[in-house]
Amino acid sequence: MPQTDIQPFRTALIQEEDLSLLEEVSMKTAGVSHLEMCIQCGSCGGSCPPAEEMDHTPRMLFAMLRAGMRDAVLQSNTPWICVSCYHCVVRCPQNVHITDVMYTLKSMAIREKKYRDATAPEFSETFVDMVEKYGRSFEFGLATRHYLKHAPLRLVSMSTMGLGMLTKGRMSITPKKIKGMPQLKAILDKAKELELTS
Amino acid sequence: MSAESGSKKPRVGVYVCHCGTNISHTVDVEQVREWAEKTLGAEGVVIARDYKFMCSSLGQELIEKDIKELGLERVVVAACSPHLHELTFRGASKRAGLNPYLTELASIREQVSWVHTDKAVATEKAKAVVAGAVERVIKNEPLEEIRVPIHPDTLVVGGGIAGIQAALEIANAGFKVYLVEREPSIGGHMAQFDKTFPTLDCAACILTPRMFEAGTHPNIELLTWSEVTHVAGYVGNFTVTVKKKPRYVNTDLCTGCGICVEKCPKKVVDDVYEAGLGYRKVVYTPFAQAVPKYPVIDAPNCTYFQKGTCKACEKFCPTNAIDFTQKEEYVTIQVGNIILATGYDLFDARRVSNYGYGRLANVFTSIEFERMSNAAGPTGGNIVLRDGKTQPKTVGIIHCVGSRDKNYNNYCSSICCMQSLKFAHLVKERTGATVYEFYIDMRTPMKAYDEFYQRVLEEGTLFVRGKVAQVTNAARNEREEGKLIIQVEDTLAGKQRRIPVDMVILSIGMEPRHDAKETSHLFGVGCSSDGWFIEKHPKLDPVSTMTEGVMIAGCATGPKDIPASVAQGAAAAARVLNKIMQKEVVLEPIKASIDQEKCSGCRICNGLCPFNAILFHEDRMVSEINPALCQGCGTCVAACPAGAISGTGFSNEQILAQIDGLLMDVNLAV
Amino acid sequence: MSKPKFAMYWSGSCGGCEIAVLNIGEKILDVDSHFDVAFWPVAVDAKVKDVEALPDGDILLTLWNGSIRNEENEHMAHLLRRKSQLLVAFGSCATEGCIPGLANLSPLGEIFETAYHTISTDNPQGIHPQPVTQVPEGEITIPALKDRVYTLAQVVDVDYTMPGCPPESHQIAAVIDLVIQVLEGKAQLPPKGSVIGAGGSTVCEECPRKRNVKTIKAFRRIQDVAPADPELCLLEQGIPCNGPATRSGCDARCPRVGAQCIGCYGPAEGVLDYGARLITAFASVIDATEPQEIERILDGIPDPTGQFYRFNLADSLFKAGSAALKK
Amino acid sequence: MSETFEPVIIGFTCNWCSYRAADLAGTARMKYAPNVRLIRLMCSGRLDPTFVMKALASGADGVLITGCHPGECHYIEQNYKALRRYLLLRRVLKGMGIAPERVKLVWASAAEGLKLAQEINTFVEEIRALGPLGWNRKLAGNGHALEQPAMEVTA
Amino acid sequence: MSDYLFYPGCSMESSAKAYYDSLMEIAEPLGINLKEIEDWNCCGATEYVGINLIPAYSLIARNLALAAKMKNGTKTVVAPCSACYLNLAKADYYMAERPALGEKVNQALEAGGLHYDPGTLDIRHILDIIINDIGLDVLKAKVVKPLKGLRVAPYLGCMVPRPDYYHRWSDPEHPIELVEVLKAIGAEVIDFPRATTCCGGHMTQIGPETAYELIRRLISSAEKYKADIMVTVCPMCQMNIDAYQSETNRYFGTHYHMPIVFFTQLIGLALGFPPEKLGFGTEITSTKAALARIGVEIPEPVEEGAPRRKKEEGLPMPPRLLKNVKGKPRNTEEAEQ
Repeated sequence: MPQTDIQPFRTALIQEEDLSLLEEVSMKTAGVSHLEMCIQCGSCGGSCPPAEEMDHTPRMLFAMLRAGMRDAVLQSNTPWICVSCYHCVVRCPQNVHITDVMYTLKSMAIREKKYRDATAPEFSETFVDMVEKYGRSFEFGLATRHYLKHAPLRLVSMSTMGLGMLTKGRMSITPKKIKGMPQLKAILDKAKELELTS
Repeated sequence: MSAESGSKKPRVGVYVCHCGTNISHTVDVEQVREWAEKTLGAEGVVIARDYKFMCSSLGQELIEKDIKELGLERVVVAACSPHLHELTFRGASKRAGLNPYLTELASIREQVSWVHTDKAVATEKAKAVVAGAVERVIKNEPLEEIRVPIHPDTLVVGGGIAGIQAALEIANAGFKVYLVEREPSIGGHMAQFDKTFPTLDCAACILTPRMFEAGTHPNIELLTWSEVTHVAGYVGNFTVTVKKKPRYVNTDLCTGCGICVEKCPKKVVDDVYEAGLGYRKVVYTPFAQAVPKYPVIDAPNCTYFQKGTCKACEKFCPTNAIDFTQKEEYVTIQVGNIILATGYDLFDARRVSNYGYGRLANVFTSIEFERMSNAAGPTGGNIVLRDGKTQPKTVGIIHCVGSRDKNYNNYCSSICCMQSLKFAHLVKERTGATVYEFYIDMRTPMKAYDEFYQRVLEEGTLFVRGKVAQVTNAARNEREEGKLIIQVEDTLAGKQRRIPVDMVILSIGMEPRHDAKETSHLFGVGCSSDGWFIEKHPKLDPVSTMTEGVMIAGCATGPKDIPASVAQGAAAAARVLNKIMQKEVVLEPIKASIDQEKCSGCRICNGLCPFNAILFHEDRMVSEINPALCQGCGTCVAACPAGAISGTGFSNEQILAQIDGLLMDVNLAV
Repeated sequence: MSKPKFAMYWSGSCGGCEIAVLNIGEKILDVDSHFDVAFWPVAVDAKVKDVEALPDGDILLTLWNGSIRNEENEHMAHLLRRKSQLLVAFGSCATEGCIPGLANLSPLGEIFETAYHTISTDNPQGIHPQPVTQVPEGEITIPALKDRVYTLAQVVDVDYTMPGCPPESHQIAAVIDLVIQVLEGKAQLPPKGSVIGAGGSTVCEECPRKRNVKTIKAFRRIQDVAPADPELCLLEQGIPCNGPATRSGCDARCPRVGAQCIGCYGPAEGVLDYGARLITAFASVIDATEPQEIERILDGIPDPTGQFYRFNLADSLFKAGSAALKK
Repeated sequence: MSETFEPVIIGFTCNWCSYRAADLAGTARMKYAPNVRLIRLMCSGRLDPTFVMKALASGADGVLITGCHPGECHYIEQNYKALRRYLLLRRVLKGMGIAPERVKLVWASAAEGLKLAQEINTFVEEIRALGPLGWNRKLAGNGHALEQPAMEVTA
Repeated sequence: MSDYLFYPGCSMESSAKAYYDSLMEIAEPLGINLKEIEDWNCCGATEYVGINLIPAYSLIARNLALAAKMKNGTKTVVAPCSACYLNLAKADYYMAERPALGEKVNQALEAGGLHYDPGTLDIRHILDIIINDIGLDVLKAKVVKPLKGLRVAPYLGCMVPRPDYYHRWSDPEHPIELVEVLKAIGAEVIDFPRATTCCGGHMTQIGPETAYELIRRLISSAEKYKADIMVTVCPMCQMNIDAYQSETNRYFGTHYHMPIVFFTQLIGLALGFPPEKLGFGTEITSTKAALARIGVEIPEPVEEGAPRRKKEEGLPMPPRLLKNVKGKPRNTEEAEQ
C-alpha cells in the first residue's frame, strides 16, 4: 500500500497548490464536467447516501481541487465510497457531472497510487481483469478471488449465501467467453494507448 | 456600378470613429479612412476623416463644418450600431442644413471590432461595410419626418402595485388612464401578503389606500375581470380591444353588500388569492378590501350554470343585481401610450420533487405561508400544520427553490432571501418555534435589508449554509419518526446533516407569466428566452421597450421587490407624461407607396398587409397605400410583380447599391 | 431626294418577328414609301459588303431581331451598330434572349451532342461541325458559337427595345407611324433607351378577368383545371399565369382566350430581374405557413426555372445556369 | 479548392430581431466568423429575391436570411412571406444549377445574439464546404466556346 | 409485434436469471420481439470507468457498434439491467457531448474494425418500452389474474431514472412509471419514499458496512409501509436486498424478512404464467409467504398527504404533478384523475 507523509486534511494549512488540477480532472472526465461551475452549495454533499463514511463531501473535494490540493484529493476515500446513485447529479444546480468526476478521481488515484485502502481499487481491477479475459463479468471468480484476498473470514460467512446462489443456479462456476475476444482485445489495447487531451 | 454613370455623383463625406479603443483596437481606423478617400473617391467620396469619439460634440461639429465648407451632400459615419447613434448624426447633418436622411451609419463596432479578433481581417470587413454604406447613401433620398399627434389617454395593463402606481401618477397629472386587470380586483400579489420586509408594515394597510384611490379616481377607468385581446396602431395612436368577462353581477345595481356571497351554498378551493390554501364561495370577491367591491360568479363551478337550479344569490340579492344572462363584451379604446405591468407567476414547487411539495403534507410554499400568516387568511393568522390545528415546534425555511438552478430557472429571484428572513421572524413571533434557514448565499443588498438579517440572527434563527438536498418522510431512526427530515450539507461545517422538523417552507422563486410570450406579441415588445420583457436599455432605459409608446414596469421585466416595482411604475408614468406633453411624436418616414401608372391592379399585394394599409380601387382597378396605416415593413414592395411599389428609406436602389458596395472588394479582384 | 435608309436583320431567332412585320398589312407600303430598304435579307437581296461600304450612320433605322449566339451575329451587330443611327432590339430574342436563351442552361458540349448525335438526328456519318474545316478547295469556316446566348444590348449599345415574341403587329405599325411622324417633324423620338411598342404596366392591366385578394392552396396545370372559370383571374384558379409580372402591350392576348400568360413581353418598366418578380408574386399568394405545406403547394410548379425564365434567362441577373458557365 | 477558401456572405437582417441580435452579440463580445456582411431591412418580409440573386451574381458565395421566429414578427406575420419566397427561390436556384444550400433562412430573436453568432459560424462552414461560387468571374468570361462542365447542384 | 435490439447484460444469465426468464415469458403476449445483439460484451458496470476512461467507453461502444450494424427497421436498444442501460445511454450521450471522447473511442473501435456514430441508436429500458410503446391499456387487457391484495413497494433504484440525460422518465426522484405498471396488474402499490434511493451497489463487496446500512433503510421503510414484497427493475438491487438481507440482519441484529422480485415476474403472474416459469423460488429471501397473501385484504395504512378533494377539514393539498416539465403553475388537475 503506497505511503505518503503528507496528510493535508489533518492540518489547516494548504501545503500544495497545483492550480492546473481542476482543469486536468475536468479534461479527464467523460462528457463536459462543468466542474469549474461549482458554486459550493453542497446539494451534492447533502444528497450523498453514504456521506457518513466519507473523508470529504464531494463539494469539499471540488473546493480542494480548486485549491490545487492534489495529494489530499487523491488520498480521500470519498470517490471510493461513491455508490453511483446520481442523486447529486440530478440535484446539482450547475449540472456538474459529479459521479463521472468521482470515476476520474479514482482512475487518477490508481495511476498515481495515492489511494489509502486497496480493497476497492483491487476489486475494480479484478472485475476488469475478468472482463478483459472473457468479455463478460464472472461473479464466481470475482467473488472468490476478491474475498480470498481482502476478507478471508467473510468468505466463510458468505459461503452459505454463495452456496444458495449456486444451488439456485444464480451463479455459475465456469465463465462465459465471447466469440469476439480477439476483436475486443484489439479495441481495448488500442484504447489504452489513448488519452483525453482536449 | 454604372447606375450612376452620366449624372454626377453627390459629394460624400466619410467619418470613421475610433470609439476610444473600442473600434481602433481591432480595426485599423486610419487605414479605413485612407482607403475610403482613395478607393471610394471614384464613388463620390470627397473627404474621409477619423476621430476618437465621433459622437462627441467635437466629432459632430467636425461633420457640420465639412457639410457647410465642403458642400457635402451625403454623410457616412462608420461607428456603432444605428440603434445607438443614428439620431445623433442625423441631428448633426440637420443642424448643418443637410436633410437628416442623407446620413448613414456603418456599424463597424457591434458588427466588426467587437465580434472579430484578427485585425487585418476586421479592417477589410470594415472597409466593405463602409463601401456598402457609401453606395447606399448615394441612393438615399431627402425625407421629411412624419409628425403625428399623441392621444392623451393611457392604457395600464396589470393592477398590481406597479400598475396602480403608474396609473395614479398619470391620473394625478390630469390625464385619463384605463387600468385593465384580469382578476376581479386590483391589488395583485401584494394584496396576498401579510407583512412586508424589512419594515414589517402590514401589506394591506399600505396597499388598500392606493387601491381605493385608484378605484375612485375621476381620471382612472377600472376594467377589472377584463383582458386585452387586440392592439393596433403605433405610438400616440393605439386602438386597443378589451374583453370584459361576464361578472353575472350588474355593477350598476350592486352595492357590494356581500349577501350573495354569504348565501352561496358552494365552496371551492381558491387557487388564486388563497394560493390553494383556502376556500371561497362560487360567487365571490377575492378579499374584503377588493376594488371594485362587486363580486363575480365563477360560472364553471356554479351549480346554476351546471345543473340549471340554485340561484340562491339571485333570490337573496336586495337590489336584483345578479344577472345570469350577461355575456362577455368587447370594448375598443383609443390610447396614446401603454404601460405593461403584468407581473409574474410563482414557480411550481411540485417540480422540485425532492422537496416533496404536493406529496408531503407539511411542506408549504412561501405564498401559502403568506396566506397562513395573514390575519385575513384561511387560518386567521395562525401558523399551523396541514391538519389545520397543530402548531409546529420546528420549522425549516428553504431558499432558492426553483431559482439559481439550471434544472429550473437560472436567475436569482432576488426577493426570496428577504422574504425567508421575514418568515423566520413571523414564525418565531407567532409560535416561538425553532427556525432553520437554509441558504446558498445571503443576499440583502437594499436599504435596511442587512439590518433585518442582523435582527433575525439576534432572534436566534439557526442559519445553515447549504442547498437542501431533500426533504423526506423516510425516517432512519426514532428521532426522525413522524417528522419531515431536511437532509443538507452544512457547507460551513463540511458535514451532512439530517434535521427533523414539523414544517417546511419553500421560498419559491418568480417566473415570467405563463402567457408572457403571447402578451409580448400582442403588444409587440421583446421577450427574453426566459420570458421576461426586454428593456430598451437594461441600465439607461429600463422602463421603455423597443416599441415606441409601450412602457414596462414591475416584475414583468424580472424579479423585483415592492420598492423597485413602485419606482418603476412611477418612472414609466413619467415617460408617458413626457410623451403626452410633447403633444406629437416624430415617426420614421419609412413608408411604401404605389405608382398608380405602373400598378396593373393584379391585387397580389392586397392580401399581404396585416395593417390593412392597402386598398383596391375597383373603379380605377389600381391599389393604393394609406400612409397613415403603413408601418413600413416593405413586404408589399418586395412582392409587387410589376415593380410598381417603392419604399422610402429602404428602396431597391439603396439596397442593391449597398450589395454592390459590400462586394466591391470581390469585384475589384475580378 | 433620297429617302432615309431602313434595315432589318435576323440573328439567333425563329423568324417569327419578320412575319410579324409583314403582318402589319398595307402599312408595309408606308415603310417602302418613306424608306430605302438598304439591307433586309428576308425581303430584299443585299450583301454584307454593300452594308460595309455604306458610310457610318448612313442607315437611319435598323430593327434587329434575334439573339447573339455566334461570332457572325456578334460581327453583324457591331457592323449594323456602326452604320445605323437608330438600332432597335426588336422582339424577345434581341431584348432578352427568348427561347434560344434557354440554351444558357446547358453546356455547349451537350447542345452539340443533342443536336448532332441523338436519335432525333439523322447523321449517318456522325458529322460534328467544326469552326474551321480543310477541304481540297481550301479552308472553309462557319461561325463558332459563343459560350452562351447574349442579348443585343449585352454586345452593342442599343437605342430602343421593342419586346414581344413576336411584337404585336399593331404595336409595330404604331412604331412605324411614330418614326414617320418624326421624319415629318410632327413628333419627337422618345428618350434613348426607352422601351417602345409596349405598355408601362403589366398584362393584368389589359386583362378583362375578375380579380380578388389571392390565396392559393394549390398550383395546377391549366389542362388539369376543367373547365377553368372564363371570368375569373387565372392565377386565382391556381393556374401559374405570368401576367402579373409581364409587361403590358399585347392586350392580354393569352388570358383573354383562357391560356395563361407565359411572359413573352418580358419584365415591366425598371424591373431588374423578371423571374424574381414572379417568384415573389407566386410565393405571395400561397396560403400556408407550415414549410411542408408550402413545399407541397410549390410542387404544383414542376419547373420553376422554366416557368419564370422561359423568355428572360439571358437577360436575368444570373444570365445563365451554372452548367453553361462552369470554367 | 484550397482549404483556406474564405467565403464572402451577404446577410440580410430584420431591424427588430436579428439586427438587434447582432448588436447583442457585439455588446456581449461574442466572436464569430468575419465572412458575413450584414444588410439591415425593416423586416425579413422586405427581402426581394432580386437582392439574393444580385448578391450571388455579384460575387457572394452565399446569402444568409434572418428574421423573427414564426409568430414573433414585429409586423405580425411578414416573416411567413419571407419563408414562402425563400422556399420557392431555392427551387429556382436549383434549376439554375446553383446549390440551394447557398441560401439559408434562420430565425433569431433580438435576445438570441449567441444563436445568431452560432448560425453564422455554421453557415460559413457550410459554404466553405460548398466552395466558391464566383459567379461574377464566371460571367466575366471571354465569351468564347468552353469545354464540358459539370452541374453544381447537390441533390 | 414491435422489434427491438436486446442487450441482456451479464447478470441476466447468472444472478438475475429470474429477470431473464420472466421477461422472455411475457415478451410474446405483450408483443415485444427482442433480437439479442450478437456477441455482446460486458458493459463494465461501475468498475471499468473508475480505472481507465477510454477503454471503459470503448468496451461499451463495442456493443453499440455491433447493435448499430444489426439495426434494420428498429434503432431501439433495450436493456433490462439498470447499470447496462445507463452505461450504454451515457456512452451514446457523452460521445456526442464531448466530441473528443467520441473520436478517441472510435479510434479504438477502428482497431476492431468497428465504428459508432452517437445518436444512431435509442437506448431504452424495458420498463420504458412497456409503459410507452406497449401501453398500460394493452397490459391491462392481457391481465388474467390481477394481483389483488398484494402490497408491493415499487423500487426503481438509481440508474434507471437518473441522470436521465434523454428525459425519458416522468421525474428523477419520484417517477410514476413503475407505480403505474404495478397498478395496472392489480397490485396495491404503497407510496414508497425510498423508491429511488441506493441499495449500496458494489459496496456489498468492498465496504459491506456501508451497504448494509443502505439496505437496512430500504427494507425497514418497505416494512414500515407494510409492503408484502419489494419489486425492482435492477439485478444489482435485487441481488443486494435479496442475497445480503440475512447478512444485514446479522449485522444489525434485526429480523427483517422482505422478499424482492423483478417487476417482470409479477407481470408474469398477472398474465397467468406459472411461478416456476418466472424464476420464482430462485430468490434467497423466500417469497412464499408474500405470494400466499394474494387475495387477502389488508387495512388502509395512514398515508401522508391524502389528495385534496377527499379532505374537507384542515388545509387543502395541491394536486400531484404528472410530468416534471416547465409550464403554467398548478397546471395538472389531471394528475388527480
